[in-house]
Amino acid sequence: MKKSLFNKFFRFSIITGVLGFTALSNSAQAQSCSSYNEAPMLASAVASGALPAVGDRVPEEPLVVEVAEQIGVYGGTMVDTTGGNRLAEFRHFGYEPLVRWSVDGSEIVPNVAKSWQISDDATTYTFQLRKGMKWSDGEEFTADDIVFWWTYVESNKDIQSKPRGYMVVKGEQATVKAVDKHTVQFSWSNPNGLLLENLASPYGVRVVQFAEHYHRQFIKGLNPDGVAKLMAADGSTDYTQWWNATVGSYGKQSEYNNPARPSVHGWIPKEPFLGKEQFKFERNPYYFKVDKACNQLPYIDYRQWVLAADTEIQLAKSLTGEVDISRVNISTPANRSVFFENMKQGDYRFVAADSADMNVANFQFPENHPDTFRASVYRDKNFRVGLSHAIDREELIDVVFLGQGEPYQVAPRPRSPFYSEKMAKQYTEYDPELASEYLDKVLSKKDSDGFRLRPNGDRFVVVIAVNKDFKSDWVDMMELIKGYWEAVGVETVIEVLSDATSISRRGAADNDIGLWLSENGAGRLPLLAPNDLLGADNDLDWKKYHVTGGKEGVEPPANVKRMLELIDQIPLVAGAKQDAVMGEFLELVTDNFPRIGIALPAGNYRAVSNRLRNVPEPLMEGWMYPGISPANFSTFYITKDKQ
Amino acid sequence: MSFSAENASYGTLIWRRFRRHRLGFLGFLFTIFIYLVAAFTEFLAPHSQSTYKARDVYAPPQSLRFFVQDRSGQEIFQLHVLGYRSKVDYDSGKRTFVEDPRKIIPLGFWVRGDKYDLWGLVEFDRHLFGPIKKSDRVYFFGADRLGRDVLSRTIHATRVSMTIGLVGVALSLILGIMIGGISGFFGGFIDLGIQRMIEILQSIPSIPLWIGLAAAIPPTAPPIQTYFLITIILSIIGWTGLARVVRGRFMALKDEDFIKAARLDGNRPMRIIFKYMLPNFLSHIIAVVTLAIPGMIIAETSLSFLGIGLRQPVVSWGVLLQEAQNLKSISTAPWLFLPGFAVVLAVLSLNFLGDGLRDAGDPYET
Amino acid sequence: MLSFLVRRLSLMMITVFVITVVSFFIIILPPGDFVDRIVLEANQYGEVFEEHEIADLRRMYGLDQSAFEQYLIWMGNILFRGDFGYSFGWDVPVSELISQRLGLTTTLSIVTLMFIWIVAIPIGIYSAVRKYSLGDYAATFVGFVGLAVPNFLLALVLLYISFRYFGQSVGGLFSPEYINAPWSFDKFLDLLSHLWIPTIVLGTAGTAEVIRKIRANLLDELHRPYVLTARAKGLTELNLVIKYPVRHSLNPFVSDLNDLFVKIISGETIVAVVLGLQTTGPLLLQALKEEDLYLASSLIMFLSFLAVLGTLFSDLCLMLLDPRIRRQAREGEMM
Amino acid sequence: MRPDLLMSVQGLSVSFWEEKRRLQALKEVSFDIPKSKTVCLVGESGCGKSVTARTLLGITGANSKIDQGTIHYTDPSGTLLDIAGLKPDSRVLRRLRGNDATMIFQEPMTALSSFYTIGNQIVEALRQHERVTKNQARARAIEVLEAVGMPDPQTQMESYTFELSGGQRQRAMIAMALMTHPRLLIADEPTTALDVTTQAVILDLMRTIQKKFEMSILFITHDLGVVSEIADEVVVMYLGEVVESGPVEQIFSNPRHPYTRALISAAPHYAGNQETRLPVIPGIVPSLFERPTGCAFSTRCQHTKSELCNKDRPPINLGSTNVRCFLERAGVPEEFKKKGVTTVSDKRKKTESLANVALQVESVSRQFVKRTGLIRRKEKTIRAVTEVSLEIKEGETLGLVGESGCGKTTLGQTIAGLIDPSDGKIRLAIGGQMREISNLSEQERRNAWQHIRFVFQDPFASLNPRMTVFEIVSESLRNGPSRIEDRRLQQERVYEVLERVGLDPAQSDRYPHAFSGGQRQRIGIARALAPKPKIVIADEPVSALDVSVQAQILNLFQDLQRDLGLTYLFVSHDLNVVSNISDRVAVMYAGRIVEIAPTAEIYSSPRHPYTAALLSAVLTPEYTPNKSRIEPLQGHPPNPANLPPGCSFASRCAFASSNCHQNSPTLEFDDEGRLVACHRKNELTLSGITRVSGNEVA
Repeated sequence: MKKSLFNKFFRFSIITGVLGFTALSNSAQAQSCSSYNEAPMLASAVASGALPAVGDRVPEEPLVVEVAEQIGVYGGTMVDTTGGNRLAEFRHFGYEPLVRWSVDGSEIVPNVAKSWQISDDATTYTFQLRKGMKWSDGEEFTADDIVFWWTYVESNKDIQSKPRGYMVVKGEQATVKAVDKHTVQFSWSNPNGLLLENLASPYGVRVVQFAEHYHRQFIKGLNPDGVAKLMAADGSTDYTQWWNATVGSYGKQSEYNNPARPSVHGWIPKEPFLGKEQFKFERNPYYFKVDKACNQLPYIDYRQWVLAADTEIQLAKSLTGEVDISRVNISTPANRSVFFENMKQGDYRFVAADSADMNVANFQFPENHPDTFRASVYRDKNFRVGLSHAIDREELIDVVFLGQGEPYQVAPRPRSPFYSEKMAKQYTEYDPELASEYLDKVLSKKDSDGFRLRPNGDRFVVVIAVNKDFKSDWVDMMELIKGYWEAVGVETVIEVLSDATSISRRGAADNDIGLWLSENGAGRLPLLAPNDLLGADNDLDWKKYHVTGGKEGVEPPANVKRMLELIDQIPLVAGAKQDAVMGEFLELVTDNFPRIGIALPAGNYRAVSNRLRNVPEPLMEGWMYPGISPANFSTFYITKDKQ
Repeated sequence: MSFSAENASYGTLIWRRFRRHRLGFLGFLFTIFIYLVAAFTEFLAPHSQSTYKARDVYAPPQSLRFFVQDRSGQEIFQLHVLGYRSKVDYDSGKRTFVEDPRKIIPLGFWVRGDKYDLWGLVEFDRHLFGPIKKSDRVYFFGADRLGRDVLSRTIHATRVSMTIGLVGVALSLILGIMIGGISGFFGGFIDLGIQRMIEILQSIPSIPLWIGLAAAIPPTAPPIQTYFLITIILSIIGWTGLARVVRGRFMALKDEDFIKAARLDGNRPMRIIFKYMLPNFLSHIIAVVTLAIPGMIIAETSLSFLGIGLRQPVVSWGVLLQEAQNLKSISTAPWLFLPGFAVVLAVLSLNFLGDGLRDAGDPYET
Repeated sequence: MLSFLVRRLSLMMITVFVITVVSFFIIILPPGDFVDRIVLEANQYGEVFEEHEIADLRRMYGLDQSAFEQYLIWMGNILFRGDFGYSFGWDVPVSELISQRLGLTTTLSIVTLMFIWIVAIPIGIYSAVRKYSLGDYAATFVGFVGLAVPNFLLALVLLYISFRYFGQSVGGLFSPEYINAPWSFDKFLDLLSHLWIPTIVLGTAGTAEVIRKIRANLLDELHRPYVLTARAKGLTELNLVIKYPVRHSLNPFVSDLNDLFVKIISGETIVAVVLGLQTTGPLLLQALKEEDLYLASSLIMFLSFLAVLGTLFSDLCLMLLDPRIRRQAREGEMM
Repeated sequence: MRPDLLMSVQGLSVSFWEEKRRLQALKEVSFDIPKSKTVCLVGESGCGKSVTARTLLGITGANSKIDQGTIHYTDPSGTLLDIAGLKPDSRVLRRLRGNDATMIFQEPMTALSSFYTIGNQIVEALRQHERVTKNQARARAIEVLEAVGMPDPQTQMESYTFELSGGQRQRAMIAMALMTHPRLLIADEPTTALDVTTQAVILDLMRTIQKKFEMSILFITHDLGVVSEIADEVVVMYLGEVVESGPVEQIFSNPRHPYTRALISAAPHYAGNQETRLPVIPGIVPSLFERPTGCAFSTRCQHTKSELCNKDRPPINLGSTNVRCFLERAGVPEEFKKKGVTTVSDKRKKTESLANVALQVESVSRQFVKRTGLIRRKEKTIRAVTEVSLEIKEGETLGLVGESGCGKTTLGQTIAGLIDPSDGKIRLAIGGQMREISNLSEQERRNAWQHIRFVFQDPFASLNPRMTVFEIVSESLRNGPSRIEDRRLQQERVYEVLERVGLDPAQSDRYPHAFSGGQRQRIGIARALAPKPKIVIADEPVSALDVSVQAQILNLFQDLQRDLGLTYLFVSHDLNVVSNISDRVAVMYAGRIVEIAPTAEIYSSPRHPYTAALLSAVLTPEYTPNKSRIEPLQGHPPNPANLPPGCSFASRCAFASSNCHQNSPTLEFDDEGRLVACHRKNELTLSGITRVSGNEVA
């Protein structure tokens, strides 16, 4: 068993090891085009000379993108809804990082960078950019733009106090330099084993979002007088506030709001849109991607967003077919029936969308709970195993998840290179008697109603807080689980919270068993958040001990100590070494069984309008894999008759 | 004008007038009925509020049938419903239900079912009406997303919803009478101040108030405490109207001759308030209060809609409607809206009752 | 008269000011602040903020200051610069967000008010004049049913019917092609065609109330001596009822107008959320839920200003309607 | 129909439906309205006067029905109509109503809408019936307003009711009724709500316009004084029936029906001798649901012959008057044969001399301050009572008269302690000592209150509907130094006092609503008497009561004083009532007492011009042909918020000199030792009630 797991990791590490070279050969293909086609809507601008010819707009080595179905046709408007503020959905057009996830999330492939090299010790990353690639205003995109970003934005204390963690290794900030006009190099003195994964995540997008020629004017250090004037015009006194409101770095909506801002995205706004009820983006004539038939992408002329904050309105708009791809939050198993009912009228189809998550939810046990007896119970693996066996996962999946999914623990998904059957399936069979046996080892005393007691004779009660605003089906799930657990003598109280009230519970030391998401289970994603496999998120005592080297916190048991060390190891190594570390870590986790899982998420889908083609199936949902944006929106097209 | 019974007290006269107000009286009967249901929920509901059956998720309502064939093929009287055969179809996202004529679920009165503590006192397992076999389920209002009986849940919710109105109004009333009374009795600057305060409270849109206050409820509060806090929130907003009414009445009564006479009889202010003033606008207040209860019930549903009302596992009509408040329910399980009829019925009854009481309130008016 | 207006307006300002203070502190009453909200929201879709990023955000939004300071800054900017602050959630100045939506809210509220009047006043009059007739009972019953059905339920059902059976585009007060179009007659017509559902939903409860009020008031007035006088003059019953008792009975109704208006504005929030209308309601709800401090405060300020304005309006109407009140106002005897 | 008649009502019966019960309001009512004459409908409330009037115009409402009878009427074109046969909303009747026959009402304040200018409402009356332009209608309205003596009609067209005085409102109302040159004017108690002086003006006006417009007037009133003043023909109604009708002189000089006689004799009036006890009609008008069989009046008639009157309805007896009574068949009593009506039955016995002062009011003033303006800084002082001083001796009755708004009620309530005086002192004789009772602490005041008690005007509003009679009366026995703790003794006292005021103690567990107005006023009196007070302040205690009941209560007041040695301050606007009960009378005007004197002196020789004016306007229930008319007092009292300098009465006074307009006179003794507040008190000779009734007082 142990061996096979290792084998798998080994095989996978070979593939990743040669990734860089694969990318190189990928870009070579593009040379075969002698000329490019462009969207008809641009023709007149080109004819009038307002726009250079397509050959001058596309880089010398454009990214050739595979289409999911067939070569598309130009034109049309794709419609989406937006919740308004906090535009997480702008991933849907804004996923253009230096390197990106492949559509199925299994590997990292070139995007803005056409190729890269990683030093053997994983301390130096060198990226080759595309010659002749242009910003949306026609200026050339060069390595200096990335250096500019690093120097004046990401590590600029006027804008943020520290750069994002993946650019910092053991407290050392990256050195970013332009090797030549089209080569940029990131380096540290220690290895940064997860840089590529981070660059492909939503946090990587920021690297290619600042055009030096344009953004210089907003940097206080480079243009003090100009900035002062601009701020005065806006009536601002605080530079940070002003920057974030008018320019915006990562996470601020303002970064998309300015039509004058150069960008590398497929579609760009033509006017400020924040706060508007409906707005449109237009194709970027300088977009750097083409299809195999030498057509400049994207196919679709316009992207339109309609404000719909309420989920029922979003749903209604999808049901009427106003929207081309239903949003993730309404595309739930529960809503499948209503989508199905209205399918004819709405003229859409279901496209399966795999989750990248490990589980629908997990229970985490605060093993350092201030109540020492409670802590001792939670540290006892028998307790966790007992509770796990007590859950009738089949019934639960049937009732709450419409029969979709399979009993599963918190473990990498089946298609992930880190998958292990033992880790995924242990203790999932429903067996109340076995459960009682395990629990008897921890809490043997029971009262007349069959509830387990503390040594002092009080009932042992577990409290599970559920945020109904976040996952309403968790409330339903908990109602069933309460029944299961009480059937084996563990009294369970459900505390239903809202978004507002759950905030006050965050990080409280006396929080009881936690219930939260299990994300990052697909492909190599488990590497990015190994912490999520340990005990309770809020339970910081062991981690504190580990981080401070024993000055603070509580000394963890040996196996936990080892796991924490391994977590630290993962980003510091690369390739096969990294996989080996991960392998050892996962085995320890499997053995320790710190979290209880419920089921592997399944049955997700999106309702996609029938006029929208080239949508790959299955799509994939996730955050570090910022589903569904790696699905190549630029290759989507709208059938000619429905434009 | 003459009166048929000269010894009749004021209350008797009101009752007599009220009896003649047909809609009001009908409302009265229904209100009593609803509060009786609230008192005996566990007994009246065929199932408990949380009993679920996985196979019956979203089972549509069953209809009551009367005759079955016995072995000889003869029709005999037996109340029953037909059980379902169900099948999950992933593509349509639905469980389809077909009545199975062979699955006869006999029903009866005074049957054994889920155990409950009647008023927290006696453990009991009899139900007024339900399946004779304890393991059977009957869904006159269909089943919800966990396979729970909507009818039973509606009946269980009656208690919370109806008492929340009552308690909320009672709280508003206490506040309203105290503050309105102070305002009206003392007048002057106190009155001016209180009037301004009321004006300000009434000008603030109620939703921010609700949200602000509801979010301040500690999440650890047990359901019963949450329930009371919610009623307090409702009454914090509700008292202003009552206070105005009370103040108006106080102001008007203060100048009445019989109040002056009471002062001349040497009565102290407190006695004047409680012996003279309060009884004289009590009937009016009762009417206003009755009319305020439906407002509270609706407000409770609104709070639930906003997601700041009562929380599961407490069931109220608001909670049930909030669960149903989505397109999926309308489109594929419309029976989830049946609790809405309970709301409509209750609100209608209370309104008619209040109207009748108000009309009857002053027996000297012709 | 002028002194009356000056007096009223200054009182209004004080009221609105007090409301801003009260509401500001109500908004920050719930635990946590805007940054907590976005961190939570981010966590929910898997995003994790680093500690320093959270601190940066808090500093950027000025949330590291005390509530009192935050209020003073906000109020100060309004008073001295006419600047209502910046919406955290939307990343745009509050004034930009509010301006258009406030217009829609006002329009919707006024149209609803009109609807209520147009429907309720004739029915109320009919119910009073034909007391205890079949029509009276029917009107009362239908009115009460309107009162009894929770708004959000009615809104959802109408929404479903409109898109399922009439194929109408869902959400919003304009068809997509008119949303960003400049105002035109066609746009106005388009607005009207979208207004009917929210108007009906918002209007039902109010209609029942107004019917009841008008009926009760009118029943009182129908037996007043001046009605007899008018009858003795030989006026036809219809003319007489409309000229005298109806006009008299409007008085208490008009003085309650503002309550109705405030109720509509409050009720509008829920209806707009369900129907996806871009009015102030959903904006406010969202702002409150995520503690978008300045947006929520400014919205409440504007809405309560509207409400107070409504009071003034109803008082002015009352003056227009009732010469006695007009005289009191002229002589400065009225608050 | 006779050609001299405008309208003839024959056998008219009208019934109402009330809460599913049928209620006969009119029973076979017959009378005629001759052309250009005034017909008075007289009777107590509930006798069907107003119903009769409204039936004539078809405005009785949807729940009424004409059961039988005819109302014949010749319209201007000469067609004979039967109004009783027309539908109320028929065009014919509507064209008649408000056009050919118009109506004015008792209370112009409520009978006119306060929402429209009076001009609007007057013009409407014309434009409803004639096609005229707005301007024409306006011109005509101004013309008519001028004719009814409205000052400055141009401007007043734009006023609202609340901006006019009571007299002006009634003028406007009359003007409205005259717009269409009606041939019949129905006036429903048009002067009842007015002060005496205004009443005189309005009656005068109605006489004038009747001549000018050659109208018939159907005048409804309960006041026989008014009848004697204005009627040509009189129709006496009782319980929906006409009991007697005939020419005015016959009705007064030779009434044939016991009810008519009783009404005339029960009306109090000054007859040169105040020590009179009024003859009374026992009981009250029964409810329409309890109409007696036989003669309607039989239950209250002193001459009822049970075998006769209780069985059959008496037929109409024609004669000098038409009367519905069996008396003439049964034998007319002796007194009926005398001319006129005996008004005094029993001499009042005054006890010993009036020596000790019971109450002293020294220079009491009361102002109310109203704040107005932008920041409530402007103050408006309403001077309700100004520097009033008076004394009442033990066992004495001081009558306090004046027109509405003169401050008499405020004064009464101030003395009673309901209102604090702004200035001055009030002393009460307690235990032989004068003790100040103003400005006391709450506790002390509660103690003082048992010595000085108050009887309210409105017998309905002054009793707590939620308490039984026993509770109401015993309330004062619970408090104060002489409270009775023992429940038995308390009950004894309550029963005693109830018996004393003529109520059955057995009914003391009933609620006020079970009693009639008169009985309720008795309860109010019992409540006042319960703690054995020395002084009773009665604020208009009989003004809300019918004539017959009023007499009962006035007699009760007199009996109580005689038996218990009470001291009264009797506040009233009705000089007839005051004359009947008072030993002395104080006349108030604009917050001040202008004259104080023994009753006989004040009535026969007033010293203040205002007193004289008041007296001249007093109407007595006697018919005197060719009465000498005194010019009625014009204008109205000054606004207490804005009193003119000098004598407040100067603006209306026929004798005012320039001094009067500058200096305010004080209440001082004149040369004859009379207390008068007038600069010219020693120069004027004024006349009081000099007319001596043709029917000598027994």
